[in-house]
Amino acid sequence: MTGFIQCVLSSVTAPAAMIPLQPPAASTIAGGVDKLYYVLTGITAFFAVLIFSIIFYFMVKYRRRSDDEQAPPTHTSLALELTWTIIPSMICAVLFVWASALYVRNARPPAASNEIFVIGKQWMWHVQHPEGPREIDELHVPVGVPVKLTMTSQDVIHDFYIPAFRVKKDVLPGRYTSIWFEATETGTFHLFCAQYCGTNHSQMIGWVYVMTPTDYAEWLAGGEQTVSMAQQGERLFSQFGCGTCHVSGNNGRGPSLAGIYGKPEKLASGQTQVVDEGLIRQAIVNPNSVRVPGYEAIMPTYQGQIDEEQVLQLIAYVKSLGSEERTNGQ
Amino acid sequence: MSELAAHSAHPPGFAHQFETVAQQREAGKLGMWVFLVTEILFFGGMFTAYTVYRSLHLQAFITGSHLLEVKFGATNTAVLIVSSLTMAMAIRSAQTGKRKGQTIWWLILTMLLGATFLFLKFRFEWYHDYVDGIVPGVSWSYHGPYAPGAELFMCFYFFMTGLHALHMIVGIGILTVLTVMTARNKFSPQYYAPLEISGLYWHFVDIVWIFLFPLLYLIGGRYPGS
Amino acid sequence: MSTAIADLHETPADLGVNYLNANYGIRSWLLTKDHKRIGLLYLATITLMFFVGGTAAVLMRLHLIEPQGALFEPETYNKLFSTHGIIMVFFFLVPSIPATLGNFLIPLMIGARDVAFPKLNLMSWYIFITGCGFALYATLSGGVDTGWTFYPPYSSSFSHTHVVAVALGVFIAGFSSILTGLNFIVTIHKMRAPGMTWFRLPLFIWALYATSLIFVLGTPVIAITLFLLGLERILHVGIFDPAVGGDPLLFQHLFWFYSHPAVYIMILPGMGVISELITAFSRKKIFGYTFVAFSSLAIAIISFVVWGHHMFVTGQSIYAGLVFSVLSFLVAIPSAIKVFNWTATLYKGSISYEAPMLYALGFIGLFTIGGLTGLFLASLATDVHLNGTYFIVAHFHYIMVGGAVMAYMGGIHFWWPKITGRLYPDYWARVAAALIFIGFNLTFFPQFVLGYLGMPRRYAVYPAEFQVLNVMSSAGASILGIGYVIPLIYLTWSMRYGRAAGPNPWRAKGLEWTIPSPPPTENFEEIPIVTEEAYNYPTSGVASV
Amino acid sequence: MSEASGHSSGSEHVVPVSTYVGVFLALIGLTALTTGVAYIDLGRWNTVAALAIAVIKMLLVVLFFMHVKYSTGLTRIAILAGFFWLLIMITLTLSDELTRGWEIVSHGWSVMIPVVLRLL
Repeated sequence: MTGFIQCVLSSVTAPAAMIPLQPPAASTIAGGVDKLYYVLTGITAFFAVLIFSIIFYFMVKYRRRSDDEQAPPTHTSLALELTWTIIPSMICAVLFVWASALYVRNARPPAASNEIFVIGKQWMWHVQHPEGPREIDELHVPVGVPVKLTMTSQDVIHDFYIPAFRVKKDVLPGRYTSIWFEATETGTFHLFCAQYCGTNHSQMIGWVYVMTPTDYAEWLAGGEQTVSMAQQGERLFSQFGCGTCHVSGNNGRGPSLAGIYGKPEKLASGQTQVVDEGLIRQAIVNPNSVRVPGYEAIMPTYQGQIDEEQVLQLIAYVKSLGSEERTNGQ
Repeated sequence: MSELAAHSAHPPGFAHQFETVAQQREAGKLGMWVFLVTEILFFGGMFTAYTVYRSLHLQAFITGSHLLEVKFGATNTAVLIVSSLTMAMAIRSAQTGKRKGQTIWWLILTMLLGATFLFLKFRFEWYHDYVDGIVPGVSWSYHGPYAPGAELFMCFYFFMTGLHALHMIVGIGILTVLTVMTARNKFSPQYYAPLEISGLYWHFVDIVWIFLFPLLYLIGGRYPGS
Repeated sequence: MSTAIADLHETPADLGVNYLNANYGIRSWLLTKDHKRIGLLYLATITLMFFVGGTAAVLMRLHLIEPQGALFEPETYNKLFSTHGIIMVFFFLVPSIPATLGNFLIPLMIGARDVAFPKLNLMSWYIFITGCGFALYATLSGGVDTGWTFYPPYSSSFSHTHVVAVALGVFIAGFSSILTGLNFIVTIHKMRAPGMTWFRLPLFIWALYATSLIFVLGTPVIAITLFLLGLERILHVGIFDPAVGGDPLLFQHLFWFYSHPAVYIMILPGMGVISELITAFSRKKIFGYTFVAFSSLAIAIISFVVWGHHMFVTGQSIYAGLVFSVLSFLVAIPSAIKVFNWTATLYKGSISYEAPMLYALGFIGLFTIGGLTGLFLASLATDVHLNGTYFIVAHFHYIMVGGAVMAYMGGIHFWWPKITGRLYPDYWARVAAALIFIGFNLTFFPQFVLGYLGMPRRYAVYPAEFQVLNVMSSAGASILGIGYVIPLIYLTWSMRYGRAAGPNPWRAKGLEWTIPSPPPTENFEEIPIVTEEAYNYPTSGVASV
Repeated sequence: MSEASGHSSGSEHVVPVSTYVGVFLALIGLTALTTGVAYIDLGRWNTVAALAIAVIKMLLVVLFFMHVKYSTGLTRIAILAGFFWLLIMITLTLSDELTRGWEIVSHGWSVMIPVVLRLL
């Protein structure tokens, strides 16, 4: 309780500088979002002050002077009504276009992004770099390089939030979501879970370390784990016997996986889908739902036998098959 | 209450808050229609979920659908349609002031048809599903292709038909009350609003089934190779 | 009509035979079919729920004085904010104005003896307290920790608390909402007095009509959604569980299909109250009656197509996000129209500042801020940063507490003389109104800053740099708490000791002010014939309609 | 007994028995039809046919058994509102569920064009 009293005192006596008003802005996304935020704040302040001053003026000017005083009749005005319908509508239209364009830009990762994988589980963030290193509740990234995070959850819905970068996205079980950012300054920034996920939700936090590219390369090399995700995936591929059916060429009992990543694939359901992380994941946990025509529905589900981390490693392996085996095959 | 004396010769069932019998009647009907609108959205939540999953897992839903037997669905549809006719006839006979015995017989017939529906549903469908192990969460032993999606389909099958059956049971309860009221001469060609608005409810339950039948039993067709 | 009342300013020693003293005893209340008594039954119930939810809020704010948490384990804190949210939303705010003031006033305002279905009305209350019972049982026997949003798979498969009991309570209370809405719709359509055309209705009635539409069209969906959630939890089947191809976001869609319009269930009746208060205390006809009336309907309708703005960062499709964003901006327009029309009504008015008017002016200010900060959240790019932070908490408290609760308090004060026949001490009422306004702003304004800084909501512990703002917020909450207790005391006091109010202490317009306070059981000796529009000020000192 | 519509109590239109029986036969016929059609391979038109027949059956029940053909505009508005809101719920939910896989097609403002084109 003494802490409380001290705080009350300090919040009263301390200079305004003690109260932070702005989070650090440390990504290429932050600037644009902040600009929109300030314009919105300006609009809010303008209309709030406008309405407050008009009301205050009326309150004083038209205060009731005697108990029997009456007001003159009200005259309605279509012109006024239209004015305060149309002006807010136009402001809203401008805001919508601006905010949406910015959002779409912020949602689309540049083609040449570093990819890092994130798994949320109650109550920790598990991060895996393709080169091999893993970390918990920490994320090391290089400055000035676009980074794309592909995220999933092992249990409930989480949300990966880095305030300094102004990026946030729910992390869902059974699906991949992604965010991207390009850090603009080195330093240490908060990482929060922003979707309530149970008892220790508020402790599902961590730090993002933004490093110079050289420091980052050093850090990557310095980890104990030197086996890349694709290599780990390859190990799993043989461990689960995937290669028995998925052989290269068309003679296997399952379709060849070489070079399929990123290509559209026609499915037995009639739909055509691009083979991405989500589709490969689907093929592992619920194979029949994405069966390819010409192959029988014989693949068992691996749900329950394989965790999200291993799925990601297998995906990394399938992706790595892209160039190699295709050239071998040809 | 004194001013109520001014309205002389009120028929039975007239409530004090109304000014005229017509007002009361219209209020009752509007009330039931508004209630049915809430029912549309109540079932609608499930229909929305069903539509979403059906579009995401069409093949699995077809697989699940083929676990059901069309003959029971079709028979039950017919049973409900007959019951709608008898319900309409019950109201008509009250409306035209026929002998009350006639109204009672139409009502009893409607209830019997409702009971037939439930009997078919529970005895020949749900019970067999239980024995066959295609009841998610209770007895599930189906492991064919698309098993997870088919399980999702069966969830919807049981929730939707279960909710519908619950409405049928409530409907039969209401009909029982109406039968007793008719027997006690509560209704006349001037006052039969309870019959009328209960009829709306009964027809609504019929309509729900009219949609459930094709959505649950006939997805993706029943032709060979479907 | 004008013949009915002899002398309005006489203060009779006894209040005559009225709905309160027509008969006595607990049975006469528990079996009443009188809409006025049912309104009071709701008033008692939701006041209890308000203080239960409020206690949870005070404990939360006390806990957050220190970054590592001053009082509780995170588990307890999680239960506190869940209880606070569930009780306040489903058991206080949703029924607040409609079930108390709405029940009491709709028949009085439209010139009817009762609502269309009085028995159904009583049944709605019993359904409601059954729901309350489940919620309170769950709270007392260990609580629930899912947040008021019940998102699966946490709520269906992971939480070890009383999810089913609470969901059942909300499910049951939902039917009370549905039946109340149904009753109001039919009453407003079919029970209006002769001459009471749609465009002569008080705007409070328009607002409640719009609210009832949401009750009727939205509530069934939350009912079925919680029903599915309960079945998923009990039977361990997957409806929303991704393991069998279910989609947890589908729950969120169905949940917000109701729960976003539910925000307007809370604020629309408040807007109706404000239209009554502004006109009565400036003795002025409302500016732009038709615009205010139709904006209520517009809000009710548009509110159903904006729910996806709660899901911009949940993995919803970008395209759906764009659609929901533009629709969300759309709902701002009718709200803005209302604020401008209220302001214009004050122009050249004869404005007095009794407590209800203070609440009304406070409402306009706080609702304006609440509404404008909504633009930050309709804007996709800024929503990404602000979603799930304290900015959201601040925004919706400005709407729900700064808006809906202020209006509720204003309405209770305004119609208290009609309800009880007695006046409350205006001095204390003004003090309480001022305290609530100050305490509210101190509590919630710092939370906008906290949100922008990035502090996520629902955090039992938080980084130390957020402490100053949190302490400010907690200090404000204690003022706010005191502000809410004072009216409880003097209003209770006034029921016995307050001065007799007379039929129309504010010299306001409207049918409810033409009959004695408290009204007789049958409301009107003779059903009035309405010949003029609403708010037809200036009055001549004597109310005549 | 003559028709009761003349009564002051506002009793409504009495539907002739022949209408009821006609509607009933139509409903039974349509049930047979929808069942039969399911056994013919029409591709995706099977679903369309099943739903179209269900809608026709619903209309028959609503208009005749539920007397909407003889009722006020208010009743019709209420029913339409119910279905319209159901449509809102389904459409907007699907607008998310079915477009999640879509690529982000463009930068900047022009992103709105495909949205409008594809969703309208």
